[in-house]
Amino acid sequence: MAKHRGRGISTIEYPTGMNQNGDPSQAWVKLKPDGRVDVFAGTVDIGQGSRTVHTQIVADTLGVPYDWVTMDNTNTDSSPICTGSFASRGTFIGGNAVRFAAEKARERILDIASKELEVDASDLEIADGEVVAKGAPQKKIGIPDVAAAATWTYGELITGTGAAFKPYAAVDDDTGRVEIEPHSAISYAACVADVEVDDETGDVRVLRLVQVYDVGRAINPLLVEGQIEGGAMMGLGLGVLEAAYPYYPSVEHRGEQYGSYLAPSMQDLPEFDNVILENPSVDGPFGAKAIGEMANNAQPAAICSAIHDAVGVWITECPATPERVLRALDERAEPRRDGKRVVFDEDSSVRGVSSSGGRSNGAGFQLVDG
Amino acid sequence: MIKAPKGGKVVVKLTVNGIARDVESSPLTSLLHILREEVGLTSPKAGCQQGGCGACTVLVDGEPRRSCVLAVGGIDGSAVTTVEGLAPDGLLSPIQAAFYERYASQCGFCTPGFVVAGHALLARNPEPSREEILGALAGHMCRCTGYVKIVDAVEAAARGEVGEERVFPESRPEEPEVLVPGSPA
Amino acid sequence: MKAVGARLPRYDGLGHVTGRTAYVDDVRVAGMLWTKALRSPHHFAAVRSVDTRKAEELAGVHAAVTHADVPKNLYGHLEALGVPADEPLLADGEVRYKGQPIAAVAAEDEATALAALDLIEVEYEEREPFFDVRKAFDPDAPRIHPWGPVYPHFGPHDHRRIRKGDVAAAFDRADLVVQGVYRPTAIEHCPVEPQTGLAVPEVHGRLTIYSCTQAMYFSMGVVAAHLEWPLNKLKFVGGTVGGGFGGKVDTATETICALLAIKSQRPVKWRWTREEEFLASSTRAPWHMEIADAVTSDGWIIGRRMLTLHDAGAYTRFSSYGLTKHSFHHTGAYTIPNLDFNGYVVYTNRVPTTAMRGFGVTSISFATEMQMNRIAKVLDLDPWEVRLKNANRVGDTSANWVALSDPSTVPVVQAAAKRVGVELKPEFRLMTKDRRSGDLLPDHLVEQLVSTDGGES
Amino acid sequence: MTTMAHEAEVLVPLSREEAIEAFGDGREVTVFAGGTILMPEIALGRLRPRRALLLAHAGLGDIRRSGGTFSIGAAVSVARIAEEAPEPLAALARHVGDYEIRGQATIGGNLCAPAGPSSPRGDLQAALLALGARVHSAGAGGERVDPVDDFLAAGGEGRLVLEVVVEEPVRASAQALARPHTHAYTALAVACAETAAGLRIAVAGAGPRARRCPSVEQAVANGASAADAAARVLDDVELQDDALASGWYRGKMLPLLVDRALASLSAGGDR
Repeated sequence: MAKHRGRGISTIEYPTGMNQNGDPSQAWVKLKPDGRVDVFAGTVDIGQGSRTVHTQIVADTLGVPYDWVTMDNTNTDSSPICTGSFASRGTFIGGNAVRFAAEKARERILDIASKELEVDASDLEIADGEVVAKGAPQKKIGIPDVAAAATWTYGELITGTGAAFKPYAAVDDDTGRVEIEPHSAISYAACVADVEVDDETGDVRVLRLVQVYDVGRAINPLLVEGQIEGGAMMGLGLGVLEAAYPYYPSVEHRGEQYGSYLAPSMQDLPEFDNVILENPSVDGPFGAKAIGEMANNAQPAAICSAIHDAVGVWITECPATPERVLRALDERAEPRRDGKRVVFDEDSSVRGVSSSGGRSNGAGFQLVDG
Repeated sequence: MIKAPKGGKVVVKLTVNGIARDVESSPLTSLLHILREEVGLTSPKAGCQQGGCGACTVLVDGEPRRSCVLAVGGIDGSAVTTVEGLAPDGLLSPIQAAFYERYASQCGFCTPGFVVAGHALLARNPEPSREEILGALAGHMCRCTGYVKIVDAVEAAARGEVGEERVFPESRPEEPEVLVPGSPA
Repeated sequence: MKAVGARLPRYDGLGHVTGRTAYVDDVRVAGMLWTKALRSPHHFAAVRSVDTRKAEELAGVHAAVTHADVPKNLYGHLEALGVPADEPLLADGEVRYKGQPIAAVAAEDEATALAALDLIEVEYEEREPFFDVRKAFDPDAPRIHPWGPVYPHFGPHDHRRIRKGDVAAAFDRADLVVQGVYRPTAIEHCPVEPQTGLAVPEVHGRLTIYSCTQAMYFSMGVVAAHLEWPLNKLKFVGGTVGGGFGGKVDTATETICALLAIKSQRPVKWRWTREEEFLASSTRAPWHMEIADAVTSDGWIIGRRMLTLHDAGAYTRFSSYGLTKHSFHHTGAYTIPNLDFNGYVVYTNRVPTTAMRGFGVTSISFATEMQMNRIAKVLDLDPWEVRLKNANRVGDTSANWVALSDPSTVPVVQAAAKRVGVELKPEFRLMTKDRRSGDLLPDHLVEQLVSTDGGES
Repeated sequence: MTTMAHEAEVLVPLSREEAIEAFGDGREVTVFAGGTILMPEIALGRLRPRRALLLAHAGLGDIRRSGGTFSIGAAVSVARIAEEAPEPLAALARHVGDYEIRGQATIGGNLCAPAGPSSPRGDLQAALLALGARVHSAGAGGERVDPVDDFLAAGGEGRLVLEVVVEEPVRASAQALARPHTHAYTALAVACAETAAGLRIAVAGAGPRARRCPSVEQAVANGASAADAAARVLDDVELQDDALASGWYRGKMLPLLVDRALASLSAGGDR
């Protein structure tokens, strides 16, 4: 009767953007007469920080200070379409929309500046809110003056619109084959979980999570860490705590309050070690891929494998509740060996549970061993 | 004995963020409802109305309380403090500053409850251990941050490691819009 | 100073810590009514009649709606993608899960709205419910969905399938076949902000809808479809949401608020209780996955057969989308050249499932990674090495024949090993993600390369 | 006829006497102490009291101590119990809910708590049973003092709890099964107390109501080993499934917790 330590690992990949694409995001950018920037995009900030990330992307694309930029994502009258904040698409697709819009506005800024400086637009660059002639730093004009000139001299609005879109990827229903990439990018991650298992109570404590994420480019590392940590706690809940149906497939005894639905609390907090790898994407904003959704995918398998490492039982039905761990320790089930087949978890398979072996009058499931 | 006849109301005296108020209400009405719908302070959130998430937490006579399960008739004469009342206008309390600087807030919905509870913790225990922080805030639900940066922020505030965001910088013209970011109104 | 790459605080962070950020529930509009919904007490039942007259007569009640008030009641989230509609906004003739909305009322306050629900008369005829996806085709399984036990609209098939390479040959060649069953369960999204909507009638017949949706245009499309309205009659206001995690891709409150606002000509708010969130809101889907892998004794995975049962709950919502995404990623971060995948969306009498963080892939990440660790154990090999060996490489093709341009499986595994002080053998420590060659291009991996690389490799 | 929460007649007594008078025979009276259990029921419209009694200002919030005797007012908060009450009461109080809830919930409310819909309630009841607490209550027939065993058996119907009296035990110990999560509930609680009346052991959370464990007490009296005595606990309780744990798991854990509690007791008990 003791507590046992164990370690488990997992590696995952996750796509950016709606599966099979076809999910537009659009934006528009305009300059106020003093050069300050308004951005209109419909991307919803659900806490992931798209407002912050989009503001950073626009600031650097235009070459103006971050706090010159105002982000308006508040309504559908002023904002063009954004398919939504899901499918880990906010930074890549929503970010590309505001980036493209800012690039167009940047071209207009250079056009006006080139008239004011009498320098060809292609010989101009923008930094820190100023348009400067390449190789002639004394020849420059502030973007506030460019915007003023546009407004009061040329009677123009400096603006730009952007639309990020990848066409729908049809799938062959017979083979699942697609002809074009059904996503915008793919992010990768690896997770190492250290756990402690009490073989008397079956209680599992996650002690440490070491996680490596390739996010392409971290537009804001602080926000990326926020996704890694927040996602990991959700993955921990998935792995050891949470169940909407505690006796699934039964619907009995559902928790109707936080007291009886076991969402992770501060007291479940393991030690964290986050590593961000930057392997830039080709066409994401500043090389970004995505992080949001995948952040809760790696932990359950790492944790359940760590449980096996600790006490030698495979928990393959999540969450690994104390009861499931204790039952597994009682049963100590071994796989059935049949020739070269090594068959685990037979009792919970379709064949093991269904009265018809998953088939009736012609129709039915195609079993993996059938 | 205070009596509210069938369907009747009584006057409950509260001092909310330093301002004395006579609230006319059934004594059974929750403090959360009074603050949100009568007083017009929307920082306490109706996250669960079961006393379970902490998003409605406010200070009652200095102690953090779940305003959703607190019948207003039971706190007659009390002083109530919400996150709006933690610091003078334009200033942030250390715990607010730490939450802002350390990214202890993502969607922000749970933040006022955490901030108020953290503020109370530091008031009664200026140098809490990590265990004491977990013990004091464990009843607060945050689904976004994974709590890591929340604990960091409380520890930082306790150590006084907070920067100039304690004052809203005047140098930033967009700042007033930051005060009501993405306000649907 | 460059903004990109900087650890800048949140744009809206000061609003959050001062309590000034305004969420839907914080919007104040004069004359606002509160909504409550009558929900099914049964998992599965015929609804013989719904009578809201007494409720509408209760003092303080301004409007009640049932399916009869909805111009287009039956709706499918994926109709645009050719997925037929199967879910009513308000139950019509039958309820297929406990908590399904049947009618809704708008009243001066929540207590009055709740009291009004008691006055709605509904005649039910209970039916035997169904809950275990594995028994969907059993002869005695109750029929609960007009489409049958499973979603039948994957082109000509009643399941999503992946066919790649020659799986039979791979299983013949295999030294071992490792087979397991993986069942991650349903969880709640649990954002601290519950589903909340507010519909405000404007002049010229417009509606302003304050919404906590994760997708304003998507939800505006849902409301417009139910109302059969053009988009210019609607204005969605949102963009600031108290957590979503996928659950707020459902358009849970907006349409019913709109119907009640139109009927009462008053602003109408619906804020779900936490109990509704836990018992009546959509969940992450429970999954049942059976994997059989053909492996060689030196740790190559040369073929995979897989059966996935996706417990959709009572209606389709995004399930067929999620299962297709699941099928595209069912080899995880590895290259397995011979595949036979069959996935089914199975109906049960539980709350409809919906998108949640990692939709369709969280399940396969669990199954694949547990399977990888089991394979390593059965073969007595190092789980790090088995991963690196089978890792996606530049030029490899995915389950659906997409050439992978720049997969990072190798670098992330190496970085994780380094971080926890695991000494990899030189050939694995020095391995790159680059195009396969030499020992890392065994016969069984040639064809999946060639067929997309015009014979380059 | 449909009534609504805000239609209730609400009485806020300002003294013990007023509370007793206002409660009367208790018919159709709903008593609010901390409100942590009843206020959500009102918000959900499931509780629509005709008459409500708020105890907050009724002067029932004191702990009076004379020698080894603690008289704990019904409205004393669980937080104060955790600080000031004798073991095993204090130990179990520390497991209740979370910081804010402990500050609001009261011993009277915990004593009268009905079984929760999806998780146990009233985890202090085990400690009160172990301590042989006496419950002072008012209602039809006037004031009364009952052993907590009888009070719980009767379910507290028609009684207004005024105070709970416990004697400081010679030795005491407690064990609780709690999985950390937001707003945690105790899935299973065991309390042991050795008083002048002898050793009493009780369990909360195993079934709908807290229970004494006579079989275990008997076994200990007969000199059985802690492990053997603990195994008998399953004769004393009915095990239930709920959202937190199954009856099967509770059955596995209960002897373990009783064993640990007895072991800790013989080692001198909790301090």
